[in-house]
Amino acid sequence: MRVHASEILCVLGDNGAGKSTLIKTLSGVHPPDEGRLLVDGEPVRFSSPRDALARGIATVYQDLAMVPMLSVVRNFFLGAEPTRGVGPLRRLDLREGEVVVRAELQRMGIELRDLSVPVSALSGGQRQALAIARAIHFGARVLVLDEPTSALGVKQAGIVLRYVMEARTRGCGVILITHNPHHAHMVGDRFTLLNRGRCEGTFAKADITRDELIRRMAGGEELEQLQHELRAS
Amino acid sequence: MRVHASEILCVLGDNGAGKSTLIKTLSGVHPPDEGRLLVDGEPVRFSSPRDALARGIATVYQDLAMVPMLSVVRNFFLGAEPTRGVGPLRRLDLREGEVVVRAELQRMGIELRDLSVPVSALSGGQRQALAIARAIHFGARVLVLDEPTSALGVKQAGIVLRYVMEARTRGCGVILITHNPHHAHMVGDRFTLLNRGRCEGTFAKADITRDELIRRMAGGEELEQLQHELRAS
Amino acid sequence: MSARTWLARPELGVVAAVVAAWLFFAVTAGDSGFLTLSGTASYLAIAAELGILAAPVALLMIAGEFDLSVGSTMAASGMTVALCTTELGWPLWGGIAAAAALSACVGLVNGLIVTRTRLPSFIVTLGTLFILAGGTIGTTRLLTGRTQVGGLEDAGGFGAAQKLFAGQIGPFSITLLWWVGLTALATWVLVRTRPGNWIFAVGGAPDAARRLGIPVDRVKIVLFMTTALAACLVATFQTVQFRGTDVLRGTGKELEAILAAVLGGTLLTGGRGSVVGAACGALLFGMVQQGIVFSGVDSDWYKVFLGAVLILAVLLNSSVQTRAAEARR
Amino acid sequence: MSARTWLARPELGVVAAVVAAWLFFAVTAGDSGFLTLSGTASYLAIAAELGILAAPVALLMIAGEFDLSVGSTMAASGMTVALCTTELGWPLWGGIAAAAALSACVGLVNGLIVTRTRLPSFIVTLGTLFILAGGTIGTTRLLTGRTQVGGLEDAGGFGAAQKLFAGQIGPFSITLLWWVGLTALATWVLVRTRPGNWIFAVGGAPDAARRLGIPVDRVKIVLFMTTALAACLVATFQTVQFRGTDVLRGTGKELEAILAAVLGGTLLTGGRGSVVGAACGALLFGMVQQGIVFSGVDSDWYKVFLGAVLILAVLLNSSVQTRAAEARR
Amino acid sequence: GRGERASATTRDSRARPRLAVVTHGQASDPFWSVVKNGIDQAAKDMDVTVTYQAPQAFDMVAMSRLIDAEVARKPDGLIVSVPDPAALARSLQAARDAGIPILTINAGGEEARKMGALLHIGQSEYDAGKAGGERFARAGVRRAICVNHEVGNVSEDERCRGFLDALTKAGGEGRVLSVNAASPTDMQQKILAATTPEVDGVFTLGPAAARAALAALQSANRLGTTKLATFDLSPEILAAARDGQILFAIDQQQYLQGYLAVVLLAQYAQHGVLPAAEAIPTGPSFVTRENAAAVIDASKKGIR
Ligand SMILES: Nc1ncnc2c1ncn2[C@@H]1O[C@H](COP(=O)(O)OP(=O)(O)OP(=O)(O)O)[C@@H](O)[C@H]1O
Ligand SMILES: Nc1ncnc2c1ncn2[C@@H]1O[C@H](COP(=O)(O)OP(=O)(O)OP(=O)(O)O)[C@@H](O)[C@H]1O
Ligand SMILES: [Mg+2]
Ligand SMILES: [Mg+2]
Repeated sequence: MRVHASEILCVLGDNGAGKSTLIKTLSGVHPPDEGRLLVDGEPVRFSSPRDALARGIATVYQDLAMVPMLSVVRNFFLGAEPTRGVGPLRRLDLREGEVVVRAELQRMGIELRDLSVPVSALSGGQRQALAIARAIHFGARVLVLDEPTSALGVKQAGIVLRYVMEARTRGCGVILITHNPHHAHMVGDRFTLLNRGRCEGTFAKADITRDELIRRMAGGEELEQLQHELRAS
Repeated sequence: MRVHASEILCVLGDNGAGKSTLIKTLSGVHPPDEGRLLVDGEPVRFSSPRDALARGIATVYQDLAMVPMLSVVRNFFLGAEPTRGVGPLRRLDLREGEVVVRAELQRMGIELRDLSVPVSALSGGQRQALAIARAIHFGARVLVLDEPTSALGVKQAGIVLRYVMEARTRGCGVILITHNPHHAHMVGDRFTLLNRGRCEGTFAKADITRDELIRRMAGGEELEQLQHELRAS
Repeated sequence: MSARTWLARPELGVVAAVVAAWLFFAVTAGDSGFLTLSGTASYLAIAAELGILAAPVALLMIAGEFDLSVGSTMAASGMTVALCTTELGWPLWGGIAAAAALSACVGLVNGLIVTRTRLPSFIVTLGTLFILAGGTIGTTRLLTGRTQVGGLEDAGGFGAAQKLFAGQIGPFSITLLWWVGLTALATWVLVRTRPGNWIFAVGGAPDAARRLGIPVDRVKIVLFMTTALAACLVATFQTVQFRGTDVLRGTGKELEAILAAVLGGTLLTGGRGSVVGAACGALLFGMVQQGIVFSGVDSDWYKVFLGAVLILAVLLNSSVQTRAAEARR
Repeated sequence: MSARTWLARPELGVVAAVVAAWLFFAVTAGDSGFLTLSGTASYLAIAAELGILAAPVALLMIAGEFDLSVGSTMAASGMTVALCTTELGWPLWGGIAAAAALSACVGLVNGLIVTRTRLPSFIVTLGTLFILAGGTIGTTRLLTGRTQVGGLEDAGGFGAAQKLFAGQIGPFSITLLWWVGLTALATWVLVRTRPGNWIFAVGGAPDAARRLGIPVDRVKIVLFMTTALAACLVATFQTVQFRGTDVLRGTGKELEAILAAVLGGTLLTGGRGSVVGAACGALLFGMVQQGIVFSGVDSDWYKVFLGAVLILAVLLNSSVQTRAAEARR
Repeated sequence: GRGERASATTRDSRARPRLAVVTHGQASDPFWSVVKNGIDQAAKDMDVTVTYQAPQAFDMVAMSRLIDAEVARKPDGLIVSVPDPAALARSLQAARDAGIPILTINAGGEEARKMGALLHIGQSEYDAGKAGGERFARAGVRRAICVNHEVGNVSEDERCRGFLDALTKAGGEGRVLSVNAASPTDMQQKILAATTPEVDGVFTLGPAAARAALAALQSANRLGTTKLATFDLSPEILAAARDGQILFAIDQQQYLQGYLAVVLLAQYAQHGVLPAAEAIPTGPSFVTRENAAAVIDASKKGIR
């Protein structure tokens, strides 16, 4: 499995197939039992997510990795806070931060009246948008997204997809996990199928049609039967 | 806003529109500031979710309401445990419970090797399926689902929708929140639009086409423009 | 149970620590009486009383709350027994009933304040700790002018009470039987009944528990009352056995009970724990405390050894659990 | 700041409780000296020492950890100062430096054990509590045959140290200045710097913090060291002011500091809290303790009042916060 | 209780007797620290092995378990303090049943002797407190506070009780002030707060509290006018007594309690000899301005 610069790799698989676990290994949360991780062709061993971040790999985790009791601004910049002043007088620059966050959220189509409310007061979708905005803001070389659109409305989901593609044109590599075959086929360049922890092959967009993809994701003919049923009722 | 027996009401709205908050009010988590809640035509005031449950209203919350450290079986039956024996010797019947849970999960297309693992070890989708299975198992009269399919694969989402319709045929009223207009239009009988905490009208399925619904959910022409863009790239 | 299930048990680590501590003291203090029957009885007696406190404290902690008033509840109920019999001339059983009623009230009040006001139980029960400790001193001084009350052996019903609460079975104290029985009961309630399931839920995810219709407040109140009643029981043991009591009885027991529960794998933040683990934690603590005495360590350095053995025990505990988790995979 | 922002502050409740306690004692004990300058100075002196401990303890609790070894670190560092000067004949500053080095080591060891082994800090620091307390007793007895060491006034540099650590400004103790300064510093670090942001994150969602690249372990270790150094500072105040120390010094201070932090709105489970709140908590505790003495309550009943006022204060505290939350909506 | 004396003579063939001491005073307590110094010195002088145990707080249950543990180790003699005879009766009985000779020190006296103790070395805390109260009354004190740094510890309670009884009998009055022994600041400020203008005497139960009381009176500028006295000695307290800042310090020569107990019990264990007295009083004696200077050196060495 590899992701190139300027490419979107979609990872697909059933619930519990091990997609999130794979992602966590890639971004340094879990150490891999076996297998190697190559960045720019050289093998690396991330001992912590900090290493991965330092390599320009930003991740949106399925559980979003937010601190519920902290404010929106502080969550956005957590671990990479903007500062003012020098030496012992170095301090947070929250005003500058608010401007950035407001702009980034507006670009995602999210309006928040007050950026100092704790994240726990946001809706599920707003939280997800915030996590994505953060990753996009900091994702220098590789962007890893675990079901980024699951709680988003149609409009916001569209905006996220547009961002993903923008990232690609900027030369970023993107790894996208999604259960929405429409989304996947719309933006993905290559597709990797995962089943119960093992890789079942990777396909280029040219090699696989959308319907084939949907069938594969849904477990074959079962879906057709279901759609039939649903239509009938 | 009302839901009849044997009917599926879809609640639609932007991120942060107040859908989850509405749901929580319906199921007794928050007391309403104003407005009345009628069940079978008589006004009720739920002082706790227990009251709502006693009225046969079962809810799948967006954050799933699971106890991460408890096992799958114990979570499934939490608050309504099957027991054996009488008087002071009344005790949990976990074996009976396992049989039920395994069956219900299998019907949702989820296979778990071991039902005594803590819920925190499940994937996001498996957890969601468990919450839905629980609500369906206990939802006697009204089933409230807050984005039940967000983390589910195509196959599992289909199964959930089938269940929702099955519940309708059983005479249950269903309130469904979803961001997927395809799903919504496929199963919904009536649609309520919510925007920034206020209701923007309810439409019967006959009065609204699928494309109109998608346009409304996505905020009008923006979506078309987006789809255009996406196709172009 | 299969080997895999055994390895998954949270008590594994503390059991290993107990065995290690026993071996350690058997080697270092074996020739000075640690291995004799009466030596064994002496640390089991300490462990039994601590264990009876630790069981409900562990349940309460699993449900996400603390009770710091355990120690002063012991002082208050012991003194209630003593004052009722010696000052009011009641029979012993009347005194014990009064003490039980008092401690049930203490638990009820603790529980009501904590659940109604949502204040942290740490603070609320620290308040009741002070109030009870002060009330015990003040009342006792007012009634007797002293801080010790003795002479319980003259009270009616003392003989029967002594058999029940302070008897001996060979060299062993009867409190051992109480300990085993209560631990078994609490374990059964925790893992095999509905209320037990609720305890885990209340501590692990209170909001989820509430949404699923679990009577969160009632569970907590009952647990506070159980804890207070256990304190009363232990105070009764001591009062009957020592034929009197003083106002300091039980001071610091709350921390020892919490320590035993945590040693046994109960999370301070709630949601996970085990009664058997807490019992093993109590056994470990009692064995270490008394083992140091047997090994003849000078009392100037006693605490150094206590602290060192404690840290070593938890280190062993956690490394065993990590190994077990790895072996399970 | 707007009224809305003020109402949102977590310190509001404890400030209200402080005002209420002051009014209460002004009425009940006003004529016995509570309102005089020296009366005010007397509770401020107690609050200052507790507050200097409570600030780092609050930070540590926000980061999700406890330190129970604060009290015995005080005993150990005070005794280090005293023994270095009287037994080894070092100048006072040398003794203070040695004590600071010792306590920094204690904090480092606490932090390393907690972060490396993932054991609950409750147990680890209870272990170091015992080890330090015992070590202090043992060493002091070994070197001097006593448990109290005095005669610091003969050490070199005592005059300057006395001005700095035990001076007076009018009727007020100089420790007040230290308290205000350190509270301001800790507040600034907590709410205005990157490490402060990390402290919240480490306690509020450790996994998320780790995934975002925050050096969780380093933050905790530094906080443990800060707490130990604060204990050393307070021990130095006391040792210099009373020209000596004893091995009991500081016993129980760890719980008082935690209490002050919790009174000031710091969560026991981490992730939320405030240094100013902890300072107010220390002030409240000092005022209540001292106010009861001024009001002449019989010392038999002292603790009853302490507990009752404590519970009333937190009740007021929480009801003010609830009202404020409602007013904000 | 003299029946065992004959049986004990059989032990004299054993080379190095082992004695066990269990008291209610913690290792951290300055008073008991001096007792222990006496014990250690006597152990050296008599060439016997002595183990010293005490509970970590004033706790009769823990203390009885310590006695049980010592009895299980079968020492050649047991030295105990008995602040609560009823609570310790069972454990002492067990020791007697095991044929272990018992001496009591510091607290115990009459009741412990009824339970089979051979001899008591020490003083009654109540009587010592009473003597202090009488001296205070003679010095003209009418209103005093008794500073108790460990409420609930019977020794401290008895000291205050005796003191207040004597003062009341002489027509004065007093109250108990409870303070936290672990914090000198706390002690100083509380004493300061309690020393209202009409209070003309402060009585402390230990040197640490006395030190804090000195600081409190100094800051209130009342060092000569308000009388101060204390139980037990320390070099600083003796210096203050020498300078007249402290009226007197009550000394019960607890070093002797430890030293004599070990010497006598060692002799008894080896040769079966014992003084024909029921009690050896070691105090109270009073250290005042006149004799303070002579005692300072001994106090620095931990003997007084
Ligand atoms: N009727 C209302 N009046 C005022 N505020 C409201 C109302 N309903 C919701 N809110 C506020 O709006 C915020 C988001 O609400 P909610 O979580 O219900 O959004 P949602 O529609 O479920 O969004 P998502 O689709 O992203 O999950 C919350 O902070 C809530 O307090
Ligand atoms: N390679 C693997 N080998 C063994 N177990 C694995 C592997 N990958 C994942 N698992 C286990 O499978 C479970 C679910 O994995 P995960 O959360 O990654 O699923 P997912 O694909 O993200 O599912 P979803 O789409 O529902 O979020 C976890 O308990 C994990 O430990
Ligand atoms: Mg996943
Ligand atoms: Mg929602």
